[in-house]
Amino acid sequence: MQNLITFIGENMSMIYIVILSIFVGVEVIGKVPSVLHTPLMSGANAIHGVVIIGSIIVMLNTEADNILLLSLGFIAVVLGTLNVVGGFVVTDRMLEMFKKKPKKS
Amino acid sequence: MQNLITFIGENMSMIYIVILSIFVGVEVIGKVPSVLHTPLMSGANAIHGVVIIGSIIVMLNTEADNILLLSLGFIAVVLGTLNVVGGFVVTDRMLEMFKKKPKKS
Amino acid sequence: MNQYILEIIYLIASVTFVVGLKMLSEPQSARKGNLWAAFGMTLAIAGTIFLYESRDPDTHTSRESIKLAFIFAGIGLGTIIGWATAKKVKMTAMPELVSLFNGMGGACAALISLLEFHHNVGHPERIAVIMAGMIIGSVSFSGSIIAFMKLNGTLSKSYRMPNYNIINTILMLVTIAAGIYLTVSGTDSMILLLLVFLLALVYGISFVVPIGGADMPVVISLLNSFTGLAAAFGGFLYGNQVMLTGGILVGSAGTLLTVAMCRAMNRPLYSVIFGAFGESTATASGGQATGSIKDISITDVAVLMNYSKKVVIVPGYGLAVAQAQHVIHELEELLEERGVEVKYAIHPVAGRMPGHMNVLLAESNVDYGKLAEMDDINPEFATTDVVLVVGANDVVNPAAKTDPSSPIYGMPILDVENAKHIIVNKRSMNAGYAGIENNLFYNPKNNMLFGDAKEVLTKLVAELKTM
Amino acid sequence: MNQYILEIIYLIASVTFVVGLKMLSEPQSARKGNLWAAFGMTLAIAGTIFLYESRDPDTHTSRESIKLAFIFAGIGLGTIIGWATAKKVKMTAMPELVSLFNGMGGACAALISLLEFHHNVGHPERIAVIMAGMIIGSVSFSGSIIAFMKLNGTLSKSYRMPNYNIINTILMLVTIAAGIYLTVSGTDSMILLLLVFLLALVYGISFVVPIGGADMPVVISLLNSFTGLAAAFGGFLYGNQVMLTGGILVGSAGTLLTVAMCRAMNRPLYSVIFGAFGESTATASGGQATGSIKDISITDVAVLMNYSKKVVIVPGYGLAVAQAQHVIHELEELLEERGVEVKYAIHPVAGRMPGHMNVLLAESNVDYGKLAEMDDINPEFATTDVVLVVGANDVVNPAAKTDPSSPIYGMPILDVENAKHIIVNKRSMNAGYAGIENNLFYNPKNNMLFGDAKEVLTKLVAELKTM
Ligand SMILES: NC(=O)c1ccc[n+]([C@@H]2O[C@H](COP(=O)([O-])OP(=O)(O)OC[C@H]3O[C@@H](n4cnc5c(N)ncnc54)[C@H](OP(=O)(O)O)[C@@H]3O)[C@@H](O)[C@H]2O)c1
Ligand SMILES: NC(=O)c1ccc[n+]([C@@H]2O[C@H](COP(=O)([O-])OP(=O)(O)OC[C@H]3O[C@@H](n4cnc5c(N)ncnc54)[C@H](OP(=O)(O)O)[C@@H]3O)[C@@H](O)[C@H]2O)c1
Repeated sequence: MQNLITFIGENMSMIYIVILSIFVGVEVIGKVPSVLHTPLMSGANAIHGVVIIGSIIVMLNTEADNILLLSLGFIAVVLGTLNVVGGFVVTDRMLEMFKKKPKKS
Repeated sequence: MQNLITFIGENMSMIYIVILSIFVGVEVIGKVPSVLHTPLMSGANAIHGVVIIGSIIVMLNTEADNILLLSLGFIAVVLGTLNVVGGFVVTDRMLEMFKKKPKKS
Repeated sequence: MNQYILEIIYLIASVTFVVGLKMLSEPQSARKGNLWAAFGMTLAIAGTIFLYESRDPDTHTSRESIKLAFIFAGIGLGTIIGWATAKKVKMTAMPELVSLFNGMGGACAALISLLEFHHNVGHPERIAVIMAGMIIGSVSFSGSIIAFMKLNGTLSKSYRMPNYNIINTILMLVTIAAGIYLTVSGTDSMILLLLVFLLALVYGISFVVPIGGADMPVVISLLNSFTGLAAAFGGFLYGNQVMLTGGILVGSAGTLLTVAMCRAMNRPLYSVIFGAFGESTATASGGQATGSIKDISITDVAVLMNYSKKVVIVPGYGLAVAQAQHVIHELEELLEERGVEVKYAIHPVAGRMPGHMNVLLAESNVDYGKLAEMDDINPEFATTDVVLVVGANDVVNPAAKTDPSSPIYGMPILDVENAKHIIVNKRSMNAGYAGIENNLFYNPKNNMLFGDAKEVLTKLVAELKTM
Repeated sequence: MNQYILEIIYLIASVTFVVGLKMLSEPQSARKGNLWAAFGMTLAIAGTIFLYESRDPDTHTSRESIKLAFIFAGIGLGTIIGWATAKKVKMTAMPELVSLFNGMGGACAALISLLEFHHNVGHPERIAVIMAGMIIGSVSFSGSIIAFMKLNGTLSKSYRMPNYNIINTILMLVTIAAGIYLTVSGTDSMILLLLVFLLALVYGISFVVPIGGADMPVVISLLNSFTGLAAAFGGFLYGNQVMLTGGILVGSAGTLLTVAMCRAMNRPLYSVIFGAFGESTATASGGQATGSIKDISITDVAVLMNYSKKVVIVPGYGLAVAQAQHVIHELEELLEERGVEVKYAIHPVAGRMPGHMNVLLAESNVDYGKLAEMDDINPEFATTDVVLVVGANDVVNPAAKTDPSSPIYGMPILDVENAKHIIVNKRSMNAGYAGIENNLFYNPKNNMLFGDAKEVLTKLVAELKTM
């Protein structure tokens, strides 16, 4: 119990950021029209590709001669990039189609 | 410039909290029906009464024999309490009236 | 350890603030939201009193009984006064009370800054935060007091110096400059500090004084978000996250609310603050008002109503001014007894604050089910026999629909013109809040019933009783 | 200093994520929102490559050219493949692609955790975070791949072991227990680590396999928020705020979106995950279907349409299955040439993913103005001569309105019954997604045009051309 409280206390800012982000995430979505569900999902999908930053950090922190780690990190970077680039591009293509006529809102 | 960047960097968590809180504040209000403008204003008014915590901290941190500071702090505590208690009570009274019939939404 | 528990308490309080605000913005949950926020606040205050420890090694936190006595005495006193005032005040005086409480919060923030100044000299970043808190808190304080006095009638006119906008801007800049000077120079001058404090107070006064009394709800909302900001600066100073989140939340929500209020009355914010539309354009627009107006006698109105099937009452600012909410309720009950269907048509910005009419009519115990919102009642006017407009003007002005040059053009209005008969009660042909003519009065269907709302309605009720 | 600049870049990126998501949820701004988020992401990635420095004194950050080469090669390769796949894929295959990309993100998170494990042994709180990231990332990875295979048809059936819900729950608990063991025991065992990894992968598979293909959009949305969570754990591990905010944002927005999707199809989330409504209740409900069904020949349909004033086409899942979007467009153009007014009625959950019909018809260049949303088209059916239902079933099932015991009761439907003639094209009398009978087919106004949508429509177009 004591440990838990200390842990929470020490990471308070992080916890605030997490809780506020949850609120923002929930509120920001609010009432999406259901046609936008798929593009929104796809856009959100691209955003969690931010995990690629973790793979870059892994690589920057390993020794330059550890080829095994570098190769695995390389794979992680490729996977993350796929998530980011593919995600944003496919979302853009979807949304392009919803734009044919300005009339539609 | 360098100072500014250092300052910002050192207070990054605070800045995140501020920015996320701004988003939450804006989103949470969203589309309030205009009948609720006054109670909402009044409720928000009560919430900023949280400034009373500052006046309590001032008092806890002064010497016990500094009567001038204590008196001024006392005034601050009274003012802050007025804001908090008056704010919440008046909001509650306003909202009570909007409740007469459940039919109303 | 205690410090960490306190931080967790603060976290919980912050969450209740967010959730409370969210709930406050929806009618079903509003009241509970207020209670949640109050609960979180109580937690945070109690936690601070018992668990707070300064993290700064130079300051020493202690809990001598004299200090605790002072604190509890302050809280006790504030609670008694605040509770009693809030409970006793009349419904119609609530906006001014909100303004007063807001001013208290601003004063509290300013006072904290004053007290923290001396022993933080030498830390420019802290002095900057202290200055910001003090200036904003003071402006909020004095501005709120002026708004309070305007609303309760102590200060009924809006005084305007020539070029007051320029003078105000200069005053503001001087205040800020003095604050910056204190920050960067690092001087520990109490006199200078008090000077900045004074300047900020004066600015608060000169900021609100020129604004018309009718715009006070918007001003209060703005000052409300100022106080939020001041509280947030306090949070920065102490590294206190509940003050920070609470303050910023109110600051941002309050700003949005201010904008929403302006939008509901179809006026941009800058014209509320800098403009003079209430006065300068008065009866300027609307020169197209032509035709003749018809008077009607109280007896005729009584007859007309007595034999109607459906009567809709449109209350406005004049009803509040005349304090006629009880008589109108009596009239409504009398008509209902005679088998007439009576409803109230509530325009969202009727009166001088949002929800004004709801609050006013609730005070005289009008059944909530009889209050119809604009969108619900508008289609019903076509089947209405008599519309009785009591002290309303702008909210039934057809210029909002027909005249693009009108300052209220675009604001949705109550479509009273669709009813069979229209009766308008007001004291004269004077304009309402927007200061423009109203063509409705020249409508062939329309009859004017001049006089103070309370007097006229009292006579009307008496007349009806004889029938 | 560099570190601070990087933090500011991260802050900017976080803000673009929030703003981007916000804009993505409104049709007018959606596309720009996506670009904003992409811009922020690019900033954050570039900033990390050039400015990142570890804050942990034990780890040494360096930028030897071989490392940079690996990084840039990875990014280059990923960009080329990702871009090309996303650009080349057919519109109808987009949902499975989203699933695939989501899986990549999950795999990336899991891989990071695998690599970080070894040198963090001894810091239980870090190992806990690493375990959480690895398990969630792996589940998301293998689950997404299964969802991908289900959607593209590689894995068309849903295999169900008896008591699969219990087995799955046990599997999940074992995985978590193993993760906790690694955390608290502090062992540095690569084998155990790989075992947890494997368990999580297996759980991901066994979690998705029993769920029907039609529920995949909901599952993908859920796995999407899982990956968000995994990214957020990465953010915890590195104290990296952009990973944290980005991940949490997607996690919470994704969860809400999952719920919203379920709500749009009128099904609770738990029944998607644990329930088997697609299979078990198949044709159970709806025993009240009585009366006879009428067939109609292609020639008759052609004549009927040719002499109509207004035809409304209701596309459904069957249209997508038959890949008949181009023929239907041809039919529409032919009718328009002959002076018939043609519109498409788009139900919000027609097909198998939200917006499915919009995407499908956009692919064959149908004019966007011809697509009418449910609320807009419903009043128009009364003036419609012929409704052509192509491969739709549930979205025109009157049981949603009339039969409270029906699983789709309460879902808004297209009121095709108000039209003069109804023609339904499908291959058999089989049920649709919800697995229930459709009384519409027994409606006296209704005629069945059996056959594969593409074949039937092709013949219909040919027939029409001869007239
Ligand atoms: N609700 C809000 O939040 C809010 C806030 C600020 C401003 N406003 C603005 O206020 C206006 C509200 O419209 P409204 O129609 O309610 O009021 P209004 O347009 O201001 O008109 C009120 C009318 O009441 C009459 N009146 C005054 N005292 C009276 C008395 N004792 N007995 C009978 N009549 C009396 C006045 O005419 P005589 O002098 O001839 O009697 C006046 O024309 C809108 O323009 C709105 O934008 C609203
Ligand atoms: N849009 C979404 O987000 C989403 C996601 C998941 C689930 N759903 C659910 O999916 C359903 C959508 O309704 P819907 O009306 O579009 O589809 P549906 O109710 O699933 O019916 C599709 C019909 O198409 C027919 N069909 C299949 N292949 C065909 C072909 N090649 N040619 C002609 N007809 C063919 C089938 O009948 P035969 O076998 O007799 O031909 C079937 O009855 C709703 O229940 C919805 O809740 C929607």
